[in-house]
Order: sequence, then structure tokens, then C-alpha cells
Amino acid sequence: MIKVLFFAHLRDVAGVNQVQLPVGEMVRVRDLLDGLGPYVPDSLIEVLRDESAMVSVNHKYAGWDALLPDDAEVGILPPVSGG
Amino acid sequence: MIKVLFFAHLRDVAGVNQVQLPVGEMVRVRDLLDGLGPYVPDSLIEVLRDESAMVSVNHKYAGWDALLPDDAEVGILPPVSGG
Amino acid sequence: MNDVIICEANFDVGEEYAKICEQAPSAGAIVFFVGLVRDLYDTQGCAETVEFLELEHYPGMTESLCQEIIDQAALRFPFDLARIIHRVGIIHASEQIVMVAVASRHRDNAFQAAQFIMDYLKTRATFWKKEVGTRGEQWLGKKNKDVSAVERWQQHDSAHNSAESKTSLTVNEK
Amino acid sequence: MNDVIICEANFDVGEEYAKICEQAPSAGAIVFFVGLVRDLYDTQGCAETVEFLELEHYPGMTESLCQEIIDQAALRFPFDLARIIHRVGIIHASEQIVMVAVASRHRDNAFQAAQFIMDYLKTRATFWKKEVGTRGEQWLGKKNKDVSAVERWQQHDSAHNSAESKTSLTVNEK
Repeated sequence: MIKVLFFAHLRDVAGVNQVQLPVGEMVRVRDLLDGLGPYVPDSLIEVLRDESAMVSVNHKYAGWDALLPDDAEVGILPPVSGG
Repeated sequence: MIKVLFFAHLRDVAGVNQVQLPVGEMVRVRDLLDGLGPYVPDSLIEVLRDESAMVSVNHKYAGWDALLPDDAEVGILPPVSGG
Repeated sequence: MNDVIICEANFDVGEEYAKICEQAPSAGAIVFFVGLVRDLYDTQGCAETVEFLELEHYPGMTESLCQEIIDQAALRFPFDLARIIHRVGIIHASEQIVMVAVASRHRDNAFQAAQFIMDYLKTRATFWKKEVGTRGEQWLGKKNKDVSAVERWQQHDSAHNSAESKTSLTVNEK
Repeated sequence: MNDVIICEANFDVGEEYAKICEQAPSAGAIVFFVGLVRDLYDTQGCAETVEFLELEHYPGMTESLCQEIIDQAALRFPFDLARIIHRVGIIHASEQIVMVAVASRHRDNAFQAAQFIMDYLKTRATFWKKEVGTRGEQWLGKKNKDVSAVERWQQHDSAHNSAESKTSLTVNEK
């Protein structure tokens, strides 16, 4: 299973903190765009397609073409604003 | 009268904290080299001739060619080392 | 004696300073940075009154990113000790948000490391701020000037070739 | 609420920080620098144990130079408040010598102003340190790297043409 966590603004858009979804055909981070479809509003998928969000895989920043391990914890991260 | 103050290493060389001397023929800071002669050891005059010391006139850094007001307080300043 | 502390509670700068002096007895220079909630934000050019911020983060990822920022700073500007304290939760106007402290032998490394850590913390560490004020709520985004601040260090690195460039701090951005 | 304090007594960083927060309520960024007596000095390449420093200064001139350094920093990197506390007299190993604090809206100005003030304080302010240790007594001189630090700001100024260059900070050196 892949666990996907949403933060801040994008959690508001997703309407949930996290979803768990089966690995299925997903090989790369980019494949999440299809995999997440049934779980979150279309508006979130549109934001993700813009690729303005950052993504982490197992607590490391990852590119959209990074491989997705079977037990990945994926973070969907709006632009950060700490400090 | 001109008041000349010595600090740190150069006070040790001068052997005194300060001297007061009549304005006499002194017009510029450079003229102190002659004016101070009778008041301090030759070794101090030698250091001053090297012009490695800094000089202040009335609490402002001054060049060796600066004019010397009648009531000048002159500081003879080794390289600083605060902070 | 953790290098990275993420907590809801406020922190006492005097106490933190005393701890650092004790833990870095050979330091000749200590630089402290404290970031506070300003009561007036200039988001989109409009002055507005901020009542409080709500700060969230990605537990686990944030700590390891902050530690990595400290490690990267240490490669470039060796120091005796560096510490990040970052608050989360509700933080009211004028309260402290973040503290970065660096203790070093000489002041240049302490200043540079503290600035490096703050610049990367602002643009890489997984914190998010929601501003709640007279204009309602809004999530704050990354600021362009913070991005430029980080780019400056990257140029510094490529000019000096002094530290590894490929780390998780370098994000595969499109 | 003096900007420049020269005193024999030690200072409490926590108390000074609290005062600055109170006096600069709109600050979003506070940078503190504290310089301490290191127990090992590397003068002339030899490690030696320093027991204490004896610091003297030129009363009157030092205060006005420090104030002018603050004023010059303010022209370049606007801030809400800056303060210099510098001790004189006998200061033992590991004790605090100097504190520079800057409170500003944004962190870049606070960092830059604090560094500017320290760099000029080191090379211009009329303080002198005598080191008393296992090798006896010696007056310390200006360090080359401190001189380079100040030259960097002067290059910055001539590149940006942003502030008056002719002040009493600019000494008529031969």
C-alpha cells in the first residue's frame, strides 16, 4: 500500500489528511495522478498536474519521475513557509 | 595647549598616559613629532615616524597632514583590537 | 542536547543561550537569530493585522531536513554547535517562532552558518504557516526573496566547489 | 535606552534580549552576536592558555565611533534598533566581551547590519586588548582577516554606491 499525506493548503483542497491506496500499476511518482483520482477531488488532481506542488517519498524530496517503492509514504507538499 | 593621550602599547612606550604641550610652531599633526621630543622617549618618536600608529584629533581619526587646532586633544592609537 | 527541536511550547532565549555556552565552551562567537510574528504583514501590498499564525509541519521529514541543513552548513562553515528550535501550533503576534543559534571559534563562520541555516529552513523545511487576521485566514507561500537567498548559496558553492551539491536539500524541481 | 554601552560589568544576554523585544515591538527578526574570550589563542601559531584579557579604550572617542558605526549600518541595512555592549577592564577566559544586537523587520538586514557593525567595531573602534596568560602579557594587534572583512563592505559600497563613503570610519591611513 502507498500512503499519501496532504499538508496545509493542499489538505484543504483534498478534504482529507491522507489516503492509502494499492500500488497497482503505479511505478513512478507521476503515476499517482491517475492512482489518486478515485480518492480526492478533481481540483486536487489539477493542482498536481501543474506540478507546482512538491512531493516527498519516505521523507525525502522526490521528483515526479522518481520510483515509488511498494511501501512509500508520499507527502504532497505546498510551497513551504516556515521560519 | 595641546593634550596628547597615549594608549595601550604606545602608552607603555611613552611611559606616561598623556602630556600637555604648548602649540608653539605646530600647525599639523605631523609637527607633533618635533613637539613631543622633549616629553617622551626617543623610541616613541621613532614609532611615530613610521606612521604605523593612528592619530585622532578631538575624537576623530585624523591623517598626519591634518590641521591641529589650538585646543586639540590628540590620541596616539596603536592598531585597535576590540570585539 | 538535540540539534533540532520542534515544539508547541515557547522557548526562553536566555536559557537557550546559557545551554549553548555550556555545551560549546571553546566558542569565541555565538550568533543567535530569533524570528518573531510581526503584527503587520505586507502580503500582496496590503497592511493587515495578524492575530495569530497556525503552523503545521510534516513530522519526521521536518526533523531530518533540519538536521541535514545543519550538516550541510557544517561542511561549508565549520562550527562547534548549531541548534534549531521551531515552534508549531498557534503562535500569536509578537511571539517567537524560530531560533537558530550557532557557536563557533570565529565570528564569520557563526554568522554565515546561521544565515545559511535560516535561508534553507525558509525554503526547504516542511513547515506551513496559516495567517489568521482581520482579513480572514490564508496559507502563506514561499517568498521569492527567500528563494533568491538560497540561490545565492548555491552560486557560492559552484564558485567555490566547496561542498557536495547533490543532497536532499537540492530538490528535483521542474 | 542607549545604543552604545561600554562598561566593566558583565551583561545578561537574556535580559538584553527581553529589552530589545520590548523596545522594537515590530521586529520580525532579531540577530544577536556575542563575542567571548576563548581559552586558547592562536597568536603567532602557538597555542597558549589565556588567563584573562585586560581591555582599555579611549573614553569619549569609542562611544562616538560606535554610534557612528551603528548610524552607517542603518544607512545600508535599515533596522528598528541596534545596540552595542562592550566590556572593558579585566575579562577572564570564557567570559563575554561584546554583544551586538540588531532588530529588524526582515532577517537579511538584521544579519547584514550585525555583521557590518562587528566588522567595523573590530577594525575602527578604539579598544585595545592585552592578553595575560602562560606566556606573559602582550598587546594584541588588529588582525588581517578583520581588515579584509571591512574591505569587503567598502567594495560592496563602491559597487552599489549606496552610502556616503567619507566618514570618520574611513581613516586617512597612509
